[in-house]
Amino acid sequence: MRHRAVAFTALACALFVSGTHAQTLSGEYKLGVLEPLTGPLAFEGKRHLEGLEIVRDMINERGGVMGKKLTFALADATDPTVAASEANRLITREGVKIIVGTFSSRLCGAASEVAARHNVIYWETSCVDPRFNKRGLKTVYRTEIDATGFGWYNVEFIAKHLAPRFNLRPNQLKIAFLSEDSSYGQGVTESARQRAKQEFGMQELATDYYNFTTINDMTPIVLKLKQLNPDIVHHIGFGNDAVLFWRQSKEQNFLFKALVHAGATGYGGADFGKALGNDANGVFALLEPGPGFRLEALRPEGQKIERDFREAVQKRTGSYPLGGHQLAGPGLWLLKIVLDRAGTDEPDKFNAAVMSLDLPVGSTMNGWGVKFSETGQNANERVQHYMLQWQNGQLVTVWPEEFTTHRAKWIPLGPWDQRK
Amino acid sequence: MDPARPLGPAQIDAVAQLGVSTILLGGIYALIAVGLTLIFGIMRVVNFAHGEFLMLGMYLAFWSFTLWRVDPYFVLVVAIPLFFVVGLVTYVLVMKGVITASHNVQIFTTFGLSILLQNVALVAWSGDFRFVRPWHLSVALRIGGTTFNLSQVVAFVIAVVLTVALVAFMKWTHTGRVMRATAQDRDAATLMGIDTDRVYRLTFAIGIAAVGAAGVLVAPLYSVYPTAGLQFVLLSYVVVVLGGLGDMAGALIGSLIVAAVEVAGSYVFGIAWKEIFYFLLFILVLVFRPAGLFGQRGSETLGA
Amino acid sequence: MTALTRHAGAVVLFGGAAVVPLVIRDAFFLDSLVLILLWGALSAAWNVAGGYAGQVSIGHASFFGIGAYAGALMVTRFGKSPWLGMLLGVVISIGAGLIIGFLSNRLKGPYFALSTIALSQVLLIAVSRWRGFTAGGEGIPVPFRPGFATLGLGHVAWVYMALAVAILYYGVEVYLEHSRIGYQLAGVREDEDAAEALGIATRALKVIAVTVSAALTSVCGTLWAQYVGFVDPAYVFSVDLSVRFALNTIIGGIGTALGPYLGSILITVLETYLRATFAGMKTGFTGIYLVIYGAALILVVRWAPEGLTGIAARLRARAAAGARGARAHA
Amino acid sequence: MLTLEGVTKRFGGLTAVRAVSLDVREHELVGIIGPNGAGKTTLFNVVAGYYRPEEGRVFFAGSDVTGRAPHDICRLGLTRTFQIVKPFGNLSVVDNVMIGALTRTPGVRAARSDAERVVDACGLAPYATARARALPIALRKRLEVARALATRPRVLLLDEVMAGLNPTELGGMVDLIRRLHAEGLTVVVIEHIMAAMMRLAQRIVVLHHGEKIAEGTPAQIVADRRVVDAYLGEEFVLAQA
Amino acid sequence: MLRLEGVDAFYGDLQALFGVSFEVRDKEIVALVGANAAGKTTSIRVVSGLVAPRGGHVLFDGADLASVPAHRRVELGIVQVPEGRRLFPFMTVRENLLLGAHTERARAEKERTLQYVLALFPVLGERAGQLAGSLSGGEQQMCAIGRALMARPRLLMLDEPTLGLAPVLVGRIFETVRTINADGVTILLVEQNVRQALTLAHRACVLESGRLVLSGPARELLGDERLKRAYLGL
Repeated sequence: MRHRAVAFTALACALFVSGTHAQTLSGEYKLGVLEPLTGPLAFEGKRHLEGLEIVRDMINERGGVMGKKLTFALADATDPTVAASEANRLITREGVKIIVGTFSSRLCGAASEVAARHNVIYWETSCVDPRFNKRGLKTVYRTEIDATGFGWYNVEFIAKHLAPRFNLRPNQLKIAFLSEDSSYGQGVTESARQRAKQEFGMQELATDYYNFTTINDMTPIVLKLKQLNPDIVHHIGFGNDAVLFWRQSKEQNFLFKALVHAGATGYGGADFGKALGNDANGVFALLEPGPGFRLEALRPEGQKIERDFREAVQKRTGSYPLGGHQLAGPGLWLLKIVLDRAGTDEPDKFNAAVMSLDLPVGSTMNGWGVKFSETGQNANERVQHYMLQWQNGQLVTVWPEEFTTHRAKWIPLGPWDQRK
Repeated sequence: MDPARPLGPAQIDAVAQLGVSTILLGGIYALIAVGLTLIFGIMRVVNFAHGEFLMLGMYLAFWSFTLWRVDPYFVLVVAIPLFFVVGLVTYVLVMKGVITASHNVQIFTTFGLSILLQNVALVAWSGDFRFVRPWHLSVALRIGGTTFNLSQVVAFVIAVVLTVALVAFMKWTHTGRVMRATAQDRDAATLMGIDTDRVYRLTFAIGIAAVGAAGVLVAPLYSVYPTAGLQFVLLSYVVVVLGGLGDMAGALIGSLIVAAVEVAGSYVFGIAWKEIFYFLLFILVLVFRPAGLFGQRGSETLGA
Repeated sequence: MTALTRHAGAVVLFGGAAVVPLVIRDAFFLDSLVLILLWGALSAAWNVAGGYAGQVSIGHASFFGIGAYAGALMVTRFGKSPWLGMLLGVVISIGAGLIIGFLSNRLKGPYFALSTIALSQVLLIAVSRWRGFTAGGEGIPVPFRPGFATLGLGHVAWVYMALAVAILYYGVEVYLEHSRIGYQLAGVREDEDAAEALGIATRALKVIAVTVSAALTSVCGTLWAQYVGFVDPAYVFSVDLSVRFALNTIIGGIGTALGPYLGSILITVLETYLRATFAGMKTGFTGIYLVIYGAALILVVRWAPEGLTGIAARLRARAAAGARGARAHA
Repeated sequence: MLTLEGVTKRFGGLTAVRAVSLDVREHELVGIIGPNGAGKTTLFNVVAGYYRPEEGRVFFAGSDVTGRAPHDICRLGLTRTFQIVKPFGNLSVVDNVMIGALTRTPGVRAARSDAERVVDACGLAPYATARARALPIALRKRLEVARALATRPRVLLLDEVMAGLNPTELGGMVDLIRRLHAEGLTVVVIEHIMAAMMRLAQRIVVLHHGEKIAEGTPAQIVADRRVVDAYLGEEFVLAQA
Repeated sequence: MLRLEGVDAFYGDLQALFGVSFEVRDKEIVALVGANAAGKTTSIRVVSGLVAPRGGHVLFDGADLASVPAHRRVELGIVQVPEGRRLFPFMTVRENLLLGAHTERARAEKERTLQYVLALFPVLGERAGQLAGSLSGGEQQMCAIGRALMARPRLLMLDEPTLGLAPVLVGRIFETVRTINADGVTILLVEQNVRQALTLAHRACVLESGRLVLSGPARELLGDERLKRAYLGL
């Protein structure tokens, strides 16, 4: 109750404070932060912001950036228009030279365009649109892999890890693609389809997209897939749709050998486990490292920062880092590394610092390495991703095996009642 | 393998299961739409905030379950009177002022209400997806080759009970007759000594109580988040128009039709196009049978 | 009354918008100005159907989306100028406008409004699913290529572009107020039966108004896509956008030439200010601005349904009455 | 000029107009009377194209206009007014009339001067800039006539333009209609106020229960027992006798 | 029982009544006659509360009705059968009748009143399950009167009950009105069927252009030349 009162007082005060603030104070470095905090993407935007705040505090405990305390100028990006407009505000009103954002592909495209036109650095920590870095924008960078990377890893896992354990060759695998129709789901699915078909000759049985906000019953698609009898269901879910598909697959006794997902939404979110408990057992989700992850597999400097990051997240949220945290926070950490090295946010020098960065896999948070391409995209192979699996209420790291103490179970998935 | 190939036992099971799914899904739609058809039918008010009351009902179920482990079915006992009061308050604060205003004013007022409630929920409870997991959600009943989810069966049964109760209420109680009479001729109702303002207040409160109850019941089946109501509100209008204004039994049948179109369309053409089917159906019905598939011709223009 | 005094509000508004970029170079300010003018123009486009012809649509995002996609696809798929896309968008929107126009002759009040929403939802799904051509849910990043032919403009140029469209649309509305078709539309809006009795082909006229409205909306959609640089179906066909077009107009004054622009100023400024104030505060409070926005909406629609221009007219009338009274006393 | 041949219009089970035939000659002033619910307004709606009759045909100026759209019929030269006046409430008087004028005169400027002339002729000049909805009923009725006149009809159908007027206003309206007739217009008037009708009409048609029960000069009509019967009832006539 | 004192009433800016005064005494049948738009309907709408007078008073049992909203007047026993019946078309005859018994007083005696109404109009019993909208004009009028009777009126106001009815039905309706009156209900009747109205009523008031021009015992007005003038404008 007291909390509320304080909050409302703060709110009341804020009403009287004008929107503009003084330019960067000496001793502080202000970063523009753009995340969807309202509207349908709010739930994930909040998580990303949390990750950013956690790492910001870590940075400040470790000497800040360029010797200055890091602060945020925060803006809400509900839709593309607002994202672009708020990017403008951050740049001209808040005077930021770097914007960090924006989680969703529909937002990052518009916001980065604005930043580039102002010759302001745009540091993207998550949006996965493969076209993001192919627009020839000089000041735009992305630390996370793109959808092609997600698709690449998923198919890699299916072909290299699952197929042998099924005693099948990759080209014998029958795979069904199902996905929500956002830019993320479609991007990942299409790149996975392409690699599965072209590189491994897997047999695609079906591809179906749906709008996750209007999906109320998955039974028809479950029945359809059941008749097609796939080995693998590649399903990019967003929220409730993942829970619905899994629950109704169980109800219909739809048996397949594995379900693979990518990203922190849907099957990759904590909510999935909360919703289904032990029924969730067996689902794979491509993510950043989770429990079971062997810190020792990282390089010494990577071990230390990863451990610190986990502790910080634990302290703030009381749990293991979630996907959103793990994209936004480590992305910000890389920005600190670059800024400290460049000593300035002047775009050319900043760019030189980015390009000169060459850290091997395992040297920073999530076990990532760094090697940016000319287009400002961190190399897919440096941004190590991990396959996690739901095991008894937890998403644990199961692949690549050298990074984890846990092993993938239920391969192939047995009958529904025998996945305990 | 084509799902439309000659019928084998597996296909027969699939078709039976699709039928079951249609009925269960239709039950959910009916549950949500029955309050809307009451409000739209009697008051002729387009309530775009209908989905938000559903969302509030879902949150009630969520918090009761999370904080006190109360099963949604017990929450229902509290939810109905609670949402009845919520409806009364909303009527007095918001709807009363626009009941005689133009449709535009009503549409945009309730739209404002929808934005307001969504964001109150966002501020109060954050945008996280929440889940309610009562034991009965994971119980699947099997009959022949078909499967029934217990929660959905209960939701369907309650939908039918609620619809039947409302139909009975409207048909055989004096208050129900008064409500219908007011919808058909407000002045004539006044001449019978009916306080029409009170009728509208009551109608709105019952409608909101129904949708609040629906929210509690569907909370386990779907996830709970501030914009959870959006996906049902347009759909509810499809159902209401199909069933005929203010016709509860029509709404139940309309729900089954929408569900059938959705389920069959998803199965045959792919889940991707399901909205197209029912929105086109909606436009066709609007154009060719504005009184609904079962409504009496001309009833949609009364009191409008 | 001279033309200048009759359009004093517009002169101040558009004149101010024309002068501002000469003085202020703040990109955020200019961006807000572009958005005010663009949303204003879109609302003006909506006004042709919703205000002047009395056909209140909540599906105008359909035409906005058609315009946006036509421009973006013309650039990305065919490597042609977005201006060509704008033209194509207009042609397609006219087709879609004819459908809505047809519905406007069959349906009344809320039924018409609901049918327009349904149409925009059908388009949303269609564009989302036609991945091979529209890129589906991934949306289309629109490349920025400097130049007028490619609509790659700087902020100042965008202000003048948006201003030109705004003035043009204002001109369309002024024309609608003072032309034959405009008077006839006013008749249709006020009383369809009476208009019919006076020899006005009401049904055809409504279809024309809705179609023109659709075409104007589509033009702005193309411009918006080139300005913001990213088109995705979930946004451009959203009900929220449709409501925004209507809302600016209703709050500003429905069926008036200046109303949409006044409404756009009020809503855009209010929204931007509230967002800037609350978004930066604390994670949990970001929704507050929308709570206030929603509440404001209810209050305005409820208490001042005739909008800002209506309030202004009332005040002016009162002032004039006061002045007359004063003269009478003197 | 205007000919009805056996026009019948039904609503569900109710026959509102039954086999009515009527012939209005050029430059005639015809009155249609009858008690409430006699089918007078329905007849107008059929003639002006708002209803399509189940049986019978309507000819205007030599061509069959049965089932044509109202605006087409207006453009051919037949304009009607409404019993419940339908002014364009938010527009000024002159704008109201101008919308009528624009049907014949495409130019706005020319239409405006046409409208001003009509407004003047109908005695509405002092109210030209007033909003229509702010006018008292008598002036709104006058506006209804003015607006119809502005379409330059050859035949004008007036539906109860005198109902609800006080005696002075009524006199003004009678004068106006007489003048219009004198200027060469063909006029058909529905009216309840018999006094006015007696002074106006050259010929009166009486409808009762949707049927034409009498037709003749005012003097003939007043003397017609069927008419007095329809209005006042049989025993009234007997009691007088 | 009912007294109007100098009532002025308007529809918007149209004045419909000019200082109208008249009285209806207990157990009486009073006919309001006059040409169309003479102010008859307005007069009874003022009494039932659908139109608020701008001047003058409406007294019922000596109490001013000014502050009593329309729906409360029914409780006092003032019940109007509106012009054009105004039945609830998508409800059955039985439902329409039962709706009449809305006030507490009426509901207590619902069954008894229903028996009375069905005895008065046996055809309503036969049509009980039929939608009111599907009845013939005469049956609709009976239903409307029956519905009003269900409210246990003390003063029953009938607005043009014979409008559009075949002559044989007109007689039936007037017979019924007489019966209802004989059973103790005071009647205020608006009628354009002057002859029958005057035959039926005890007293009559003649309105012309919103003014009361003539009143007196009904029989005396029958055949009065002034009445003919009011109608035919001679």
